[in-house]
Amino acid sequence: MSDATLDALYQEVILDHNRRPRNFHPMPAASCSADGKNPSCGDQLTIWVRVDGDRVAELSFQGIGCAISKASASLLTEAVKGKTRTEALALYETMHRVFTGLETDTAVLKGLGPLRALSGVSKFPMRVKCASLAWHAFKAALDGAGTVSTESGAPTPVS
Amino acid sequence: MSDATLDALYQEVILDHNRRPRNFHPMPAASCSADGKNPSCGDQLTIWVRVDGDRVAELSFQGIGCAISKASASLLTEAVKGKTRTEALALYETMHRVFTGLETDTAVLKGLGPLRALSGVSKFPMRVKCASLAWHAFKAALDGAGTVSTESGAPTPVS
Amino acid sequence: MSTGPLAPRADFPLLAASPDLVYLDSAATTQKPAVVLEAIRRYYTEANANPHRGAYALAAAATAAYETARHRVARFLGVADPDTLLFTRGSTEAMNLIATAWGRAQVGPGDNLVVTRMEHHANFVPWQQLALATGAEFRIAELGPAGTIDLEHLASLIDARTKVVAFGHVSNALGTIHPVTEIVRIARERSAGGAPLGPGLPPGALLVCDGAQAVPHLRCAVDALGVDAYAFSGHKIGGPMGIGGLVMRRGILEAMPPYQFGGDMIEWVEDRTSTWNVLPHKFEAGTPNVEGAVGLAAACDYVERLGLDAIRAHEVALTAEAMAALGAIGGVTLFGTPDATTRSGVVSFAIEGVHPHDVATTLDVAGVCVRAGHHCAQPLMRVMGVPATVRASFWVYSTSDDVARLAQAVRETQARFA
Amino acid sequence: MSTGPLAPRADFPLLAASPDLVYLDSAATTQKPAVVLEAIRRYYTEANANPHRGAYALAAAATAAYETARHRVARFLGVADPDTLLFTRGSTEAMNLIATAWGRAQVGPGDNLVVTRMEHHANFVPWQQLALATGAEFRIAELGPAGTIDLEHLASLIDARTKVVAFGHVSNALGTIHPVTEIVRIARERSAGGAPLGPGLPPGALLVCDGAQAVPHLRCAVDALGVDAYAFSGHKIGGPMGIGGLVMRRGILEAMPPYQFGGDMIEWVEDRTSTWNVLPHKFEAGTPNVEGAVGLAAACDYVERLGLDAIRAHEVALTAEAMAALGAIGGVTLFGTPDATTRSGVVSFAIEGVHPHDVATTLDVAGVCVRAGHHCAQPLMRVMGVPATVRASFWVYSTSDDVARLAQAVRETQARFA
Ligand SMILES: Cc1ncc(COP(=O)(O)O)c(C=O)c1O
Ligand SMILES: Cc1ncc(COP(=O)(O)O)c(C=O)c1O
Repeated sequence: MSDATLDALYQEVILDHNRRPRNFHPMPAASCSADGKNPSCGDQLTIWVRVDGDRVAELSFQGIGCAISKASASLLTEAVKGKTRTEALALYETMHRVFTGLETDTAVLKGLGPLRALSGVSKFPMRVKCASLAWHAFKAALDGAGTVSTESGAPTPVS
Repeated sequence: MSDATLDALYQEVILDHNRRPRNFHPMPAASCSADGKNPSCGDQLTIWVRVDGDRVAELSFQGIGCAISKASASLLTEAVKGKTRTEALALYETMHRVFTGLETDTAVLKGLGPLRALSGVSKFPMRVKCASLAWHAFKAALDGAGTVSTESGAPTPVS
Repeated sequence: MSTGPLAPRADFPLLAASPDLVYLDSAATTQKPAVVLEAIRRYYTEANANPHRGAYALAAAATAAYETARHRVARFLGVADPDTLLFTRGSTEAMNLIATAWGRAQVGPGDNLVVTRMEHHANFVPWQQLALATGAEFRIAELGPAGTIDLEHLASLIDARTKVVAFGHVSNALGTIHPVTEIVRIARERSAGGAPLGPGLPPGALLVCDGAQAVPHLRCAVDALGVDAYAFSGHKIGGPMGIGGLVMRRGILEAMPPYQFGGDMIEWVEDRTSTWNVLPHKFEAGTPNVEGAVGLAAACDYVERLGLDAIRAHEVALTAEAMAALGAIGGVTLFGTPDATTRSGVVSFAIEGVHPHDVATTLDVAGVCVRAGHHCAQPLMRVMGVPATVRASFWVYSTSDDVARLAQAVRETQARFA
Repeated sequence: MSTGPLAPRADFPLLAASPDLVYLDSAATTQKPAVVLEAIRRYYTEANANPHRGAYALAAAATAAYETARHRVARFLGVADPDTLLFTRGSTEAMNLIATAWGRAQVGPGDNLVVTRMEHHANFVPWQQLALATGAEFRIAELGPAGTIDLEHLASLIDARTKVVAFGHVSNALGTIHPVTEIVRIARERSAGGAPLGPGLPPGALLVCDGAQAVPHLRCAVDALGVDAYAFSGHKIGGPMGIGGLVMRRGILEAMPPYQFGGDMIEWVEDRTSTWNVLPHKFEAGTPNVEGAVGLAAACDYVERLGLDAIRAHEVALTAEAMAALGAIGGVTLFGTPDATTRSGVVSFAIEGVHPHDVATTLDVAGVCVRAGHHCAQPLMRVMGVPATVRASFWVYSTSDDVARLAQAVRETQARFA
């Protein structure tokens, strides 16, 4: 594995969101929230969502985790904001394909904007669950599930 | 392994005692008796001993088992008869050395008489316990132990 | 009529090194193809690390090797959901896993556990001891004619309080292939008055099938068999020792308490309590036997390349030959069903007047390895009225020559003991 | 100051094939010397059969291979009576064997079980769950200064109702070598009011020592340690995966009920009850992992040839170097005792502002394999106040170059995340 692959994982966008996570605070007025846990890493985060009609109006998160999981959560809170529920769930699906390297359509990848920075994780199978943790938690919040553990929903056979 | 080794195991003496075991009957007047079991073979035999003062006056046995265990029991009942307790126990020790190939002193081997036919077993480690079953039972009878299982007292690490 | 080897002898280093050896104890353990030994060596040379635990590439390779092996073995066994395939040391541990984790939680006084007279100790003693420990009743389905289980008697033992029906797929002592579908139907019907085995699962008894002697010889579509649990051993199918598995319904595994505790199987360990990882990890505490899994997967590849239908045809032919050859010798008694097509490659027999252990030793000196003993089936030997039998068993490397050498050695043995 | 490899890299096929790889995760699992792989191949080529069961010469060879391996490993561990060495899958199974077979029979409400804060989940969760299952109290001895166990606190937890005191020999998370003799003295004294462990045995608690991290690094004279049970894993000492062992006092093993039921461990199987085989077979149900035992014995040969004193000196030197090199980097925190002579070859650390998993990934790309995580010691991580640490661990093939590459990669990681 080369330094270039590592550069692709830890892109400046990721490092920046790791250093200064956006929307990093609790949200008392949230419509729903969920905890995400990654037992084998010790990562834990909470994601809060304020839904307004059919739209995801606002998101925030807090927790501890590696750069990948923190940046992924931070990017999520910005990217999903303002989307309809359907759009948000479609993006959740897309991101899973991105993390696992299944999304190869360059048009789709380009359309992701800053989220595309997370695609570098697909070369690191052991880190996929770091990237997907916040997304699992977001979906769990929308579904009213409360808690989610990456050991369960992991999209790769490698949990 | 050669046919000669097999001939040494199944000597005519052995085959004869297998076909026509001597002293093959219960002994109502016995002073003591013991059961010998060899669970992994399914062998089971009972040995009866009549002690007269310090002497082993008479022995008999019954049971099911392979040619080696039957011949060994049959030969035992003849060889031990008339010996003192001390002589009998010394013979028990000698026979263990014979079965496991540790007894190499030709004078001792010659002194064994027909029992020497049992020395062929030392080349067959998995059969040593067949040869020693009756001897264990005989000792258990003298000791008043009642039952003995070759899985326990086996003289080789290979039980 | 002559049957050559299905797999070249050269594929098996031990057989290649001993060209005169007639190995007829494959039901105890098979010889290993070179590809399995090579897979083990390759794993340790290219991918060895502790799986599931490291973030580095080598650990990812070890994890992939282990989980890919699980997928491979699951596919071989016709198991759609690989997470319901737990790796164990072998069939024995698989049965004990069920008896400990499921049994201790589910079985109590007034319940009963049903096994058959033909079970291997591994599928007999765990249930006998579970019954003794929980106060349940232990019931044994007796034999029908010629090496079969009496299905009517079996049916009569099963009721709404039956918690386990444990039966073999193929008998290791007699080679009988049991009618699993029929047994499942009977057991489901008779135990239907019991509680469901779990949400969305059938009611009644847990149906446990011991596949140790089936997996090497038959196409075992485990999902399609309709049982709740299926056990097997890797070393009986060309794989390494120390690996085997248990396939069990997801709903039951998820509801069941764990079996062993330690690394990998936990989610969170608090001071007072713990929570468990998802399947299959919940049931695999500690560093797994990656080598074993990789070797077993290579064995599955090898066997599938030979073809399970070809293996079956090969073994039926050899079994028929052996039964004919031995049956033609006066003083030889054959045990089990007379029809080679209803048995796997196992022929159990006795020679009048010669104890099985003497037979095994004499045959051994003639270069023919057979097993003499109770075959870990003392309850069966007892009702058969024999202390032991001689058993010859075949696998892919066995040939008509082996059968001829066996028959010849049997005749020589008779001559020696005449 | 420069420490070369104690064992040539060429001895280890994986390391030989990847000359640039810096493998610093030997505490998770070691790389395997070629002699171990060769012993496995040789076993399958020359002696493979099901041991204990066959009367033929090949089966005798397999039995001899297995039992000779047991003798070899016992000698390596300073165990005089080889029959008190049971082969298990590894340390995890060893602990679970005790908790299941001995614990379920011996522990009840009002009793208590004592562990330490530093235990691996394998020596923590089985006792926690045994306590929950039996109504016993579960007690945790807390930490003293810098990576030690507070022995006074430990003493205060032990009393006449203490049934088990479970402690590690060496911590896998911090490398601390615990004062086993001192712990044994304290535990015997404090629990002396309890019932004897068996005829002729000391009274009080069962002293269970987890030797998984000690056996590869220290001369472990197990009989002389004075504990009642000692567990270890073969894969951490150059042996294959899937094998390890439990040493336990004969009197306790003989009085204990069996652990798993099946072939080899029985004496007689009657319809309603069974009796058990003698030690060690009573605790080894089913076909044993002969390959694993043979491989482990070869690993013991290899390690003894290197010399345990030489291994110890080698690891102390590397640990001191690593602590010096990493300690000199600003922003790096070292965990555990500051004295390299009181720890095994394990260095746990953190880099300020960089999560351990990001450290592990960055180091991996630089060719340095380290472990990041909770090291199966969540209860310890919790009181240390960290979610995870980075751990570098050494064995016989590690060198000063490896340490230098580690330190360099740590500096590069800091630069990337600055
Ligand atoms: C201290 C300690 N105990 C127990 C274990 C468990 O060993 P295994 O996973 O080989 O069963 C390990 C290793 O993982 C360990 O480091
Ligand atoms: C029918 C049957 N069940 C169970 C077993 C036990 O398998 P293992 O010894 O591999 O655990 C065997 C083989 O010994 C067997 O033949």
